[in-house]
Amino acid sequence: MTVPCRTEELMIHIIAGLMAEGPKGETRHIGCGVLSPIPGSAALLTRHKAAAAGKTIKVSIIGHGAEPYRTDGGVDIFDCAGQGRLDYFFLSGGQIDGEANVNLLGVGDYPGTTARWSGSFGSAYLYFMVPRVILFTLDHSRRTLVETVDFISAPGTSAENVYRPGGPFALITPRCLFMFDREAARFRLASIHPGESADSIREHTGFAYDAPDDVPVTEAPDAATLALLRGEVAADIAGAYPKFAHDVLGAA
Amino acid sequence: MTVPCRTEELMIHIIAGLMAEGPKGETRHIGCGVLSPIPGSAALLTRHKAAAAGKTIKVSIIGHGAEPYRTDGGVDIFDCAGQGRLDYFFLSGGQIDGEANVNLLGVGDYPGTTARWSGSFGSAYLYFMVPRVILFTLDHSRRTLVETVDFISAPGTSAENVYRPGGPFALITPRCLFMFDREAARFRLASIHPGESADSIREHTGFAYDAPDDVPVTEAPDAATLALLRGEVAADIAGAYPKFAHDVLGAA
Amino acid sequence: MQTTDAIAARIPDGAKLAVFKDRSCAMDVTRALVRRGVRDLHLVCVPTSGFQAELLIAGGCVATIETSGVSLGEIGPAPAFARAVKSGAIRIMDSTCPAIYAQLQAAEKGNPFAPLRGLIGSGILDTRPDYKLIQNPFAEDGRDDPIVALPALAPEIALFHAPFADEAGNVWIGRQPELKLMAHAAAETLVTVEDIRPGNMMEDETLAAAAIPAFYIAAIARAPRGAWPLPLPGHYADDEAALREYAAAAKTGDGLRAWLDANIHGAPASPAAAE
Amino acid sequence: MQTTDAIAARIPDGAKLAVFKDRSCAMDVTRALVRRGVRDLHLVCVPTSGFQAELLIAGGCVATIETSGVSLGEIGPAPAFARAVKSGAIRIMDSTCPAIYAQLQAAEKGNPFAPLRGLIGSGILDTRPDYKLIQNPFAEDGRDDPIVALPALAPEIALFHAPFADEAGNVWIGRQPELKLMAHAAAETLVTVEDIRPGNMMEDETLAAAAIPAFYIAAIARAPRGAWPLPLPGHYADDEAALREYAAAAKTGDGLRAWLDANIHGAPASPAAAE
Repeated sequence: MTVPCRTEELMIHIIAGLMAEGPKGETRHIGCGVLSPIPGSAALLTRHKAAAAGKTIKVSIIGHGAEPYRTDGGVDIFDCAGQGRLDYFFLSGGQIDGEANVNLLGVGDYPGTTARWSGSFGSAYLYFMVPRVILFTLDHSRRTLVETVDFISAPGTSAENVYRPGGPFALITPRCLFMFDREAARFRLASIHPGESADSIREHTGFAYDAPDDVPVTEAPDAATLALLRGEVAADIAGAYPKFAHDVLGAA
Repeated sequence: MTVPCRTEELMIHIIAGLMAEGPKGETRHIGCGVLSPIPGSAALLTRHKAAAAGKTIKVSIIGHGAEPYRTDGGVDIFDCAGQGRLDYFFLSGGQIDGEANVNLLGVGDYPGTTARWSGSFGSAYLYFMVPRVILFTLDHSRRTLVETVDFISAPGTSAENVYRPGGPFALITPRCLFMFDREAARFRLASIHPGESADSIREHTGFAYDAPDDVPVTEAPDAATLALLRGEVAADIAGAYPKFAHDVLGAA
Repeated sequence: MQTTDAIAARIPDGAKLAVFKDRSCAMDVTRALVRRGVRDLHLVCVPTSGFQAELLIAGGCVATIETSGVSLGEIGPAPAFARAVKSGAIRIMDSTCPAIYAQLQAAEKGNPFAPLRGLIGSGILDTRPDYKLIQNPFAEDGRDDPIVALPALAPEIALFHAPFADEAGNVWIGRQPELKLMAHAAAETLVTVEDIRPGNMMEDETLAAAAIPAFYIAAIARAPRGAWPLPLPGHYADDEAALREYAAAAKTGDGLRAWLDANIHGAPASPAAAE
Repeated sequence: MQTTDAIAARIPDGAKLAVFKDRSCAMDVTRALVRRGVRDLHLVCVPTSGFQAELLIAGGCVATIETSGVSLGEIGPAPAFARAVKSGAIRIMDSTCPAIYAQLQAAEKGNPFAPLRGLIGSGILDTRPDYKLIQNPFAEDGRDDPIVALPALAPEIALFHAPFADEAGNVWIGRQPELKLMAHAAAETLVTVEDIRPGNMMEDETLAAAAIPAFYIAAIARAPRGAWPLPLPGHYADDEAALREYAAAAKTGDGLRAWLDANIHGAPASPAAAE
């Protein structure tokens, strides 16, 4: 049975579902960068669900102040990825294009003469090294999901000679879920959130993508999942994102 | 006024004199490796004398258990050298040759088929990076001071294209002090300890070296230096070399 | 013992200055620098920065910024930074976090460079001619295996704020090992602390593990709440209201000038100093 | 919670096993390995070893040793090591301390190699075809500037003894950051500790700074005085009499066999276990 929920909660639920298993069997370690409350909540939801099944998933949230979610210093999360000890990470972007190139830097001529954002952070390394990187955005529009990014903070795919154990796995938006096909270097529409349609997705997406004839509707979380999300997960994510925990998940 | 002293004490006194100033003005930091009680005592003597003049010299003694002489973990002393923050270091060798090549590894075909010693430890790095490396041996004989080492743990000189801010500075033995001329890649006899002669040095040295017509006699420590050495220095070095402190310097 | 202003006085115009992320920042010293009007800093952000870089840029103190990002976190973008980059008022050397760490670690070890995976195909590589593509000398069977070589990065000065120092001049940094990396890589390290404790923390096995030995520290000043309005982990959180007030004011050039006049040029260094 | 024997059981014949210097060594486990008769270990000494490598070699457990040196310190040379190297009974990969650290750091960072100054002209380079000479890509004006590239070194197992762990599986290592490096570089880390404490040390800012998070630890066993006869810094010194007794006995093959019979094959794992 499903119950009404916010779009953010739906996104968290979908991401957690993607991470229930890892690239090599069980999921061992999920990492989240700055400004990532939805991925952070998804990681915690995955962890809590695994814990209920007696399994331990490590979650590292950059900027989280409390055990067990903080990292062992700022270098550690990157070294972890280099060691192959990080299964999932998340990236967003002011622009994301159809080849899963991510732009965190700005618009216009370099270094961002039309709009300048914060910078590329760890993307130019983690996108290569983490087996499954999940992209996310809260703005599913032709402004963000573009045909070609103005600047490649981190490329979606690489030539065959480039060492790259990692790369894009999925893209979650407020409208739908795309999975990424690394061979084809294209997204494939995997499910559409309630209230959207194949046409509405096409209308708001600036890049070409593959889609099956019948696209399933995104499965909403059940009551137990929502209770877990609004309870223990909300309390935990408040250590990094108190405002998000309160405003979106209703944490006290 | 000089007073009778042990050969080890004379050696410590001479080494400390060499380190009174540093490669670029004041001596800032002296490092000592394992199995180096004489260098360690010399470093501490240098430090205590500088302290009396109101100056601070950092002394790092690998294996010393107590502040302020222990290192900040095992990697630190090498990183320090790489940063240019280590002025003096010490090396010994089962063989030392006339070009200041050092052999800490063994005799005979590699890996030491006639005699196998411990190994090269940090020599193959520190000899290159520390501006003034002081060589020492307790066995001034043709067995140790050889024409050519059987194995080069660390070379005395390098070709011009090899990055090498550091290298050999002096060689102290129970019989004499040699200084090293890096241009000529040769030792020069600098002073002879009491009881030795130019001939006795020549007799017991397996490599060719330069010598002035009149070689000065090594200056013995004065009473104040000896008191410092047998008092505070002996107490301090006991933290790394309790047996040496007791047997040689008479520490309680 | 030094004063905050004496620490700031050791940072000359044009210095290559390393600062740390968005916490444990020596903000009293930063304000003193803006007040003094230091110019042409080459700011090395380890590996990003927040309000500290924003304030130095707002104050006109920065010529070049080397960083993986500048933002005010949950509060939003860094307005003076974004304006200065867009207009070309400052030169930016964009990087990615592990590259900056690796460059500092190369300097820490006396290496001329460090290899790093990733980066190939990122626009960062196009904008950084000082990052070079080489071949992995250990590629199997002579396979083509490009890898990025990053030059060592040795700041002239590292500056940060720590929980406490001791009378011997050692500095306790807690769970922020990057601060030790900064001290090793930089020629000189300047520190402010909440407090100076008696004794020598190096004699305490538990404290010593997270201490930077005095040997690496050029000067220390006591500055209670010296990271304000940024947080000092384990001691105080950020002052979100103060940061939001800044962010709102700095949306326009006029608003920013008024904020600087009220909060820097005409104000004491920190709330504690005002008491 | 594991037993010392269970820890030893996780180390198979032929394992590439990293051990630490001459202190904080898991000697109870080492004795269990000799007793079990483990074979063909590839011992990686970080960056040297003492009685631990000597005992494993004496027990016939080692095929290859990768080290910057093996000695019993002030007590003298390591007799079984010296005999085994001279006779060719074990293969030795001679190195220099910072090279082994750099190789582990390369593995820690996921780099295929690490550059290192020095080494050029040392006989070590001639004996290590896996160490390669490359050009510094940042040499000025294309100047000839050779530098050594060292391959990453990732042990299968890291093994050491630490002061304590907690119920959450975190391990406190104090002032020995190399132990953390070993845990990062190795695929799996096995630890014995003096004691298991309640709670979670990661919640304590002071302890957390010198802790290896449980995530890196595969198994922990309690082993009081588990480093004996080697020292555990801050806890106990070495047992010089025991080490001297060994060194005297091991001067001859017969003496060594008698010592092994009396002290390993027919003896309990540690004095504590005998109580």
